[in-house]
Amino acid sequence: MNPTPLIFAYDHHRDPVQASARAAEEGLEDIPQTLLRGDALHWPNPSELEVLRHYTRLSQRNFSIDTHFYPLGSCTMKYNPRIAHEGAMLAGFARLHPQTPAPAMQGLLRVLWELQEWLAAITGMAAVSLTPAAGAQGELAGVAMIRAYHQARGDHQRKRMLIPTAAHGTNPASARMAGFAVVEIPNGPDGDLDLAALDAALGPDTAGIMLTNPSTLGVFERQIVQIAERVHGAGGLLYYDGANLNAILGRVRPGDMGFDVMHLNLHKTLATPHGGGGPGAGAVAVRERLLPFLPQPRVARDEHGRYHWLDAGDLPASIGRLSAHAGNIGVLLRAHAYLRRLGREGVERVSRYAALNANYLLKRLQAVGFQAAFPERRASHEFILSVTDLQRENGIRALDVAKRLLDYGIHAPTVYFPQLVPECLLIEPTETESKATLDRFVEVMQKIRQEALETPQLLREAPHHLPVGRLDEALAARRLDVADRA
Amino acid sequence: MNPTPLIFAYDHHRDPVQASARAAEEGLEDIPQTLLRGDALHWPNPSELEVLRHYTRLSQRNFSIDTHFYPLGSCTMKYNPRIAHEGAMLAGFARLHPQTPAPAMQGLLRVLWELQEWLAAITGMAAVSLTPAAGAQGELAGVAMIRAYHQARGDHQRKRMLIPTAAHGTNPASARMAGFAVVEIPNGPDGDLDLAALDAALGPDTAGIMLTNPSTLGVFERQIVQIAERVHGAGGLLYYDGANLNAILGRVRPGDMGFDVMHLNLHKTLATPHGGGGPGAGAVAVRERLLPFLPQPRVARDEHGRYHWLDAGDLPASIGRLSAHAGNIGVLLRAHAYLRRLGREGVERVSRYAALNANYLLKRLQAVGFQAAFPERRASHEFILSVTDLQRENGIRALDVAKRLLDYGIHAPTVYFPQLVPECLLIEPTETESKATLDRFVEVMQKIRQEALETPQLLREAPHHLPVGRLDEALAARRLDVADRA
Amino acid sequence: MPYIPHGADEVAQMQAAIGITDLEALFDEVPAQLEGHDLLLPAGLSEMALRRELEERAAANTPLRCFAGGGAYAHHIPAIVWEIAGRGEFYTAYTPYQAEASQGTLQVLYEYQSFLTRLTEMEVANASLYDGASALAEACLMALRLQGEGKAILVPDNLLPAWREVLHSILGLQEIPLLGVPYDRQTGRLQLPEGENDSAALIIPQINAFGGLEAVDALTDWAHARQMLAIAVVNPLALAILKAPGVWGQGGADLVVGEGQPLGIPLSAGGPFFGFLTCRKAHVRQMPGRLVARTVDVQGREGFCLTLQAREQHIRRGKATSNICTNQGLMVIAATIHMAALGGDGLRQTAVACHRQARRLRDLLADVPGVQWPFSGPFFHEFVLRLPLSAKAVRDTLLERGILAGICLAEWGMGEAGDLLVCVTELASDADLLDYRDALLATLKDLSA
Amino acid sequence: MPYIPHGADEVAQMQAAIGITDLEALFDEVPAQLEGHDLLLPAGLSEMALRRELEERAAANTPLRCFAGGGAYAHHIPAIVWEIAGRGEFYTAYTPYQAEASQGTLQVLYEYQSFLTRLTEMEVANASLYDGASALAEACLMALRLQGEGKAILVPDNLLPAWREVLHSILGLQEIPLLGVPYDRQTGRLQLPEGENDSAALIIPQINAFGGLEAVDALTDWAHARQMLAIAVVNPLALAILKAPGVWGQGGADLVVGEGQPLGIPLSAGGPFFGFLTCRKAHVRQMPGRLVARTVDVQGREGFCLTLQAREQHIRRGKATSNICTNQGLMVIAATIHMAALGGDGLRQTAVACHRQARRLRDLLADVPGVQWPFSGPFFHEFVLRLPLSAKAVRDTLLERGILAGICLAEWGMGEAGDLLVCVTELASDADLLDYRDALLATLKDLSA
Ligand SMILES: Cc1ncc(COP(=O)(O)O)c(C=O)c1O
Ligand SMILES: Cc1ncc(COP(=O)(O)O)c(C=O)c1O
Repeated sequence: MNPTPLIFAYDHHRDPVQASARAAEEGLEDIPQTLLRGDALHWPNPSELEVLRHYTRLSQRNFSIDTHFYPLGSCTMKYNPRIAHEGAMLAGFARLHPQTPAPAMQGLLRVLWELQEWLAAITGMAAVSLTPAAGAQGELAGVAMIRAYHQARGDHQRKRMLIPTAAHGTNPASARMAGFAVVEIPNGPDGDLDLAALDAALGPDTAGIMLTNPSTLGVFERQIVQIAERVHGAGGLLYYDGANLNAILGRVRPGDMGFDVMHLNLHKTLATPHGGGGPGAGAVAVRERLLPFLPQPRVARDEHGRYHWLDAGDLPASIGRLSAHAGNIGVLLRAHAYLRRLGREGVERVSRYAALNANYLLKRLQAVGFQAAFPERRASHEFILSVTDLQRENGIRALDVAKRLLDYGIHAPTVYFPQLVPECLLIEPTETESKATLDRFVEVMQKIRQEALETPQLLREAPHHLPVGRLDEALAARRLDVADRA
Repeated sequence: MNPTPLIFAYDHHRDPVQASARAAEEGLEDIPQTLLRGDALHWPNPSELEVLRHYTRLSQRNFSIDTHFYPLGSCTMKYNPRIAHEGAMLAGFARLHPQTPAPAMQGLLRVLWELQEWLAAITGMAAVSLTPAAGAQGELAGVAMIRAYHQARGDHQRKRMLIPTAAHGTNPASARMAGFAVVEIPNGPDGDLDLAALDAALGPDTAGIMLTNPSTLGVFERQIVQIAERVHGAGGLLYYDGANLNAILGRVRPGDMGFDVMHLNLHKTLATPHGGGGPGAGAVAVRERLLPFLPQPRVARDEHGRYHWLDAGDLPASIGRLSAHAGNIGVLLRAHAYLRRLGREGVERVSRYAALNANYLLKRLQAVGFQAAFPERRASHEFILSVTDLQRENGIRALDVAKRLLDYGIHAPTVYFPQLVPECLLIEPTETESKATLDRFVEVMQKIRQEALETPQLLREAPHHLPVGRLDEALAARRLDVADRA
Repeated sequence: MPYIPHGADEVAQMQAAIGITDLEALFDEVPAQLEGHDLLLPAGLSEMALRRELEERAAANTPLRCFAGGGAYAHHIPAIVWEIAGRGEFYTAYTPYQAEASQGTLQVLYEYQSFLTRLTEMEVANASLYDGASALAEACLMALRLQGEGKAILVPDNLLPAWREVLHSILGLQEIPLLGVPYDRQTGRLQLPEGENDSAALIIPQINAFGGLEAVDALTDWAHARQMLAIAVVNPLALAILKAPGVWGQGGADLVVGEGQPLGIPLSAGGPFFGFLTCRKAHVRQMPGRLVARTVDVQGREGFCLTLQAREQHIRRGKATSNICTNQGLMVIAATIHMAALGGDGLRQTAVACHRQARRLRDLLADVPGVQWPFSGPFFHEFVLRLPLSAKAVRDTLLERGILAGICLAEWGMGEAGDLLVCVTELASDADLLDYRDALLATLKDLSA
Repeated sequence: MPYIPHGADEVAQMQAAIGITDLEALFDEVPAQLEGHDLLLPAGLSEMALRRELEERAAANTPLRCFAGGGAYAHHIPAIVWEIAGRGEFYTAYTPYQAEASQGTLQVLYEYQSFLTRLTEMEVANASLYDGASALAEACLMALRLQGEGKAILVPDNLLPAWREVLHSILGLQEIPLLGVPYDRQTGRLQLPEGENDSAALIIPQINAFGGLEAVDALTDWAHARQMLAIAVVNPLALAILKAPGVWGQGGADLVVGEGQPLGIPLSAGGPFFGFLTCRKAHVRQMPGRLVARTVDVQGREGFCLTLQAREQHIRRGKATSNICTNQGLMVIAATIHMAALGGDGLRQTAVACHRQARRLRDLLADVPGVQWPFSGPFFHEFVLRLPLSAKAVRDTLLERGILAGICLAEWGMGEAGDLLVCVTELASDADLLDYRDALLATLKDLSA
């Protein structure tokens, strides 16, 4: 009953004077007229209450971890501890200018240094750079380091990056952005990589391979040791996409699996918030041989226990700088707080309970009739259902199931990823959800399954109980109304 | 579709051991067994995410200033500036123990001292005590001071407190709590006090009179100077209930109207939040002659500009202490921040725009057919409509209009207060609402009026679009389920 | 214009609708002589300048490690508590008179009532009073309504002095007799008054002003044997480990009050806190303050609303059970979230940690020469230390070392000049305890030199 | 178990449902030799201990009055901005792929896009990139897609050095030629390259690394005359008073990028910030990053959704316009609230206040002996001061007086040893400016003594 207008509706025209007319009286007369804004800015002038009310009400139109179960596969929507937010917003951190000399920011540098150390311990790698702003930037940094490594050895022909067909879109996009050609490697019917196809692809032009393990198919790649041997044997390096690290956190270290370089999504595994699309942090970790190439800046500790930045001067072989400063520090602070809170025991527990929740949910959903994509396999921290049976029966698609879930106050799982499993739902409950929440999810899914068979229209037209119904995305792209014009 | 269970539903039984069995192992063996809890506490053990999600979702089931227009008469639901919350929650304030010696809390004491000074300036009074926790406690302090004053003069027979029939319930309740008998004085048809009735009531047993001006009828008491003369002439004192101070803030000072003592509702006039029922702050201000009786503690400044508390030792004639510490300091900090932000000009503006909004709304609502209780009078910061016409027509009551407003996303005005106006709605928009919001309110009221005439059942069964429909209050009192038992 | 949204055109349109040309006309009913006084306020500040000033004022309060208690306790408050309590939907709502638009606040209050009845093992809890001390005054008035007016209240001499003052201020207005109950100088615990006594009620503080534990069973039975009501005054955190007043003695306490601050409320120099009051269902009609009940809506869906409002001033006016209207709602919301966030286990662990650290400090201080314990007997997380020098001098010196060492009993008009009331909570780490000991040692040495 | 809710019975039930008796069985597909390494992490902390540690670490960073800029600016952020942006519903939502359950985030992003297009006078804004510098790299890649690969980008030597480094890191991977454009040593402003040039685009920084204002109209026209695209790099706050890039020269800039931090984002030692990118509608299909569009639902109600997703990696994979996935969503939400809270008037007033205070400081410093201004010409809120001593020595000494005096150009490999880049924002009061002057005077005296 209360559509929310745009913020531009709130304009009390407090100050109708033309902007340019005021330049002199405001003390801008030292700036040449030609460099000044001519027209007034077409902006609203809402009152503080109007702003607060408008955005508070908009916030209520979101699903979020804090309000809803959010089993979005591949995204690790776990609880984001509030103490971490409180810590990161402390004035002592939040008001630090990036150009503050190191002696005046020892508190922060210590946090960052510890985080580097801890991430190295978790990944089984030699060293870490915290600067990438998200997973995809971590990937870019990682493959750039692979490139730099080969080039440093004069191995200039290694231009091809192997990537499983099931991989996340950022993997090929990052590889391309780093100047590589992409070779896709298929997976076998059990979800593991097709080793024959791998062998066929490997050669003197192989720069490396990008994998995540557990893979995006929700199962652990059992042949990882063999894959590593073969890729290394062919002179390539192994990149680990850390998106699924939650499945093995504190238990299996990518370094031990044979990976040479990886990123972590701190906004997944280390419980920093997603913020409606970011910011994330995509710290990269490497084995010894890639250490010289890590992006800068990094933090070092000297023999007196004082911390300082390492930058271009200290790191001559570095792939360089990926953003103007040292990365998403506020996110790093939150990740540090999370690790500090959990400690060693807590970190080890994460993967155990993430796996428990996923396997429990998988078993129960199978019991109520849903089809698993890999029924013979253990689920990792997530698993895939395919609703091709509903599609055959009644034309119900994964999207319809997803939209109907929203009606029951549950965020939809990831749909249509990985693209190679038809009509798939990728479900990741995370370790921070309770059995009661999982049971309710099963109950709702069972109800939806029944609706799909008996009243399919209900699903096709879902959602029914949200502020808007299903949106016309085709019209959106055609009209392309992407900004409200003054 | 998502009823919210009670928090008690979240129990993961982490620790089933009987509490008493653990005393020794926990280090409680120095406490005799007979003094220890026998049974385990029947409490939930939810996870942090469950707690956060539960209460976040509950919060969304509220109307509030931050989300809805809230024209609740007599309550001054104005914008509560967020900067004041931020300030009050600063560790330097929030972590102060009340027994901190004054030299270690000069920052706070300065704030409190300034607030005392500013409230004296605003009210036109000689001195202020900030300690009362809310309006009603301010009233109690005020009438207690009137009592102390008469007693100090040996004037022991003054046992009767005059109070207009239209007054807020706390006025007679406070007078009774302070040991006075209450004499009700009626208002005339124009809303002003019935002077003849006043004269008849005045006598040697008159302790004083409690008034608010503008009165609870939403109009300014024009005879206030005469009333003050007569009450003072009879040896009584005048108490000003500050609930309506917003109407005259920065313009008319109660001290100048002849009042001897008053409270301010900082949670109304000075924009501190209501918090779903408190905390408030009911600072009291007095003329010179009541100064010795002010409740303690108060803050004083010495000649070196250092601040200290005045307590029982310093204030021998004080009516004493009303709570264990110095009142609702966190609320006082917020009020101080508000005054500091507005400053003199801003404070003067408040009443002007509060009156503008109220009179505009009154005129527009009259234009769409609603009946004003005092059509010949200016509205103060609020005004009364009476829907007896709708009642006669279709049996629609003020309550039905109120409930239907909720359906349109507008909080209901105060209904059935003051009790003497039948089927009344007491409407107070406050100065922080925009013309657009008032116009929407008029539009909705007009629609509801039409519904009342055409589809009255819609109103009688309202609300329709909230998490619950009209609640059975009779059943609530009969069953009296006021606690969920373990 | 801070916080006022009106643009010039809008004001003009609104004036036209009213039929005026100047805002001053809106005040034409106000006698002219009442207006136009100079308002002695400073000029307004931008939010930016205000924030800076607030931070400067906050920084002008010395940060101290807190070993003071006396009715206000430094505890850890989980980050989620004020994160949620500060949400606009709770923070800026009014008292939930419009139930359907206030189900959030109402359900929280109902949960709060449920928590408090479980904690105290009583049947009804109201939705808060101003603070512990004023809640005790209300409980006394309630006891008098139940027992008949004119009777006296027995007030322990080892009740916190500020609380005794509040009783005198509030009950004194109705000339209610307050009779002191002495305490034993060896133990600090109450001595049962001898002989006849037809007072209305006995107040039983658990813990008392010295942190000591009273023989609550015997005191309750003593009161009941004399047809008095037993009014328990309790620390809600302590009830995680101490016997609930509902089961004190044979019949249990009749009324239970206390200061809610230990349940998630910042110290904030003494307020806002909140007072709680629980009782038996039989007495509910004499209860002051708001009550929330569970009920159903027209469709039979569960919901919550205020109930028994006829006890309250807005209905009953002069005959209400109290004058209270605005209470401490938001504090209760925070306390409810706090209780949930700690959970039963966490609450108990916190209470245990407080007591354990208090015992540790006591043990450490045993090494400090000249220090004594004036009172024997069990205590909870707070105890009196008798110093060989003025406690005030010692406390003030320790401030310079960043420690608030406790409360000087002499400033309360109790005990001896050397008596310091020391409280330890879970916030104090082992290192803090050692620092306290070392600082005390050094200070005693300096001051006696 | 922090943050894991499972009770022992529940675990047992879940194991039974799975058909296992030990959680270890869940990992039976993992080769045994990969497990069981010792995890070198410290033990966990309670939230209480963590808060204390966080506060200690924060306090170990010296509070300084900030006169440093160089792409990161200290501004007042209204209290409501992070109050709202920090609400769980925004803070803990994912990218709004499920549009119907994300209308809050989506509408905010749409409003953000609208604000940015109005500010820059362009037609399309994406929903953020990582930061200003990486956004510039993306803009260059976009320009190359539009102009044909193999061409060069003209990169001003007076662009912030970190930004130049980022261009080299990112564009270097595809071996894209970057050609420097020199600046005039007298004015610090760009010198137009002479002769032929078939580069893809010219980057035009307004303001440049010295705080100076460029002749943007001429630069834009120069680029267009040579069939190059003009890529504007702007400070969004400055655009409240400076000419919008959409109207630079005859045709306006083609791509506009910048660092969004001045719009309500805490400095936070350099991040998270966000990069913005706006362009003309004609070029939208080459744009990297997310885009939100207004559309309607099945009932014709207005709503918002992501659009043109086929440009993005999750659809187009290796052929996407960028690899970006997670962007800086929450920063954009905060920036939108910030822009709304300031409003058009407030944004302008802030920009004016920054510049006014910067001029004041410059005027005050004119009194300081030995101080010079190496660059003539107009500037916005930031300027270079040439000191008679090492700027580094002066800056480090001023730290002890609680002042971050600026950025040493020498540390950037620019300018001379005495050059200090000084920025003044609205946060600096007149008293702060005097303190700066006095502290500088004293320091120069001390250091030359
Ligand atoms: C498997 C996988 N890889 C990479 C990414 C990219 O990470 P980011 O979004 O942090 O750039 C994601 C994110 O969804 C992912 O799920
Ligand atoms: C006219 C009037 N007087 C007194 C009061 C009591 O104030 P408080 O609720 O702060 O105790 C109110 C509160 O609603 C009121 O409206």
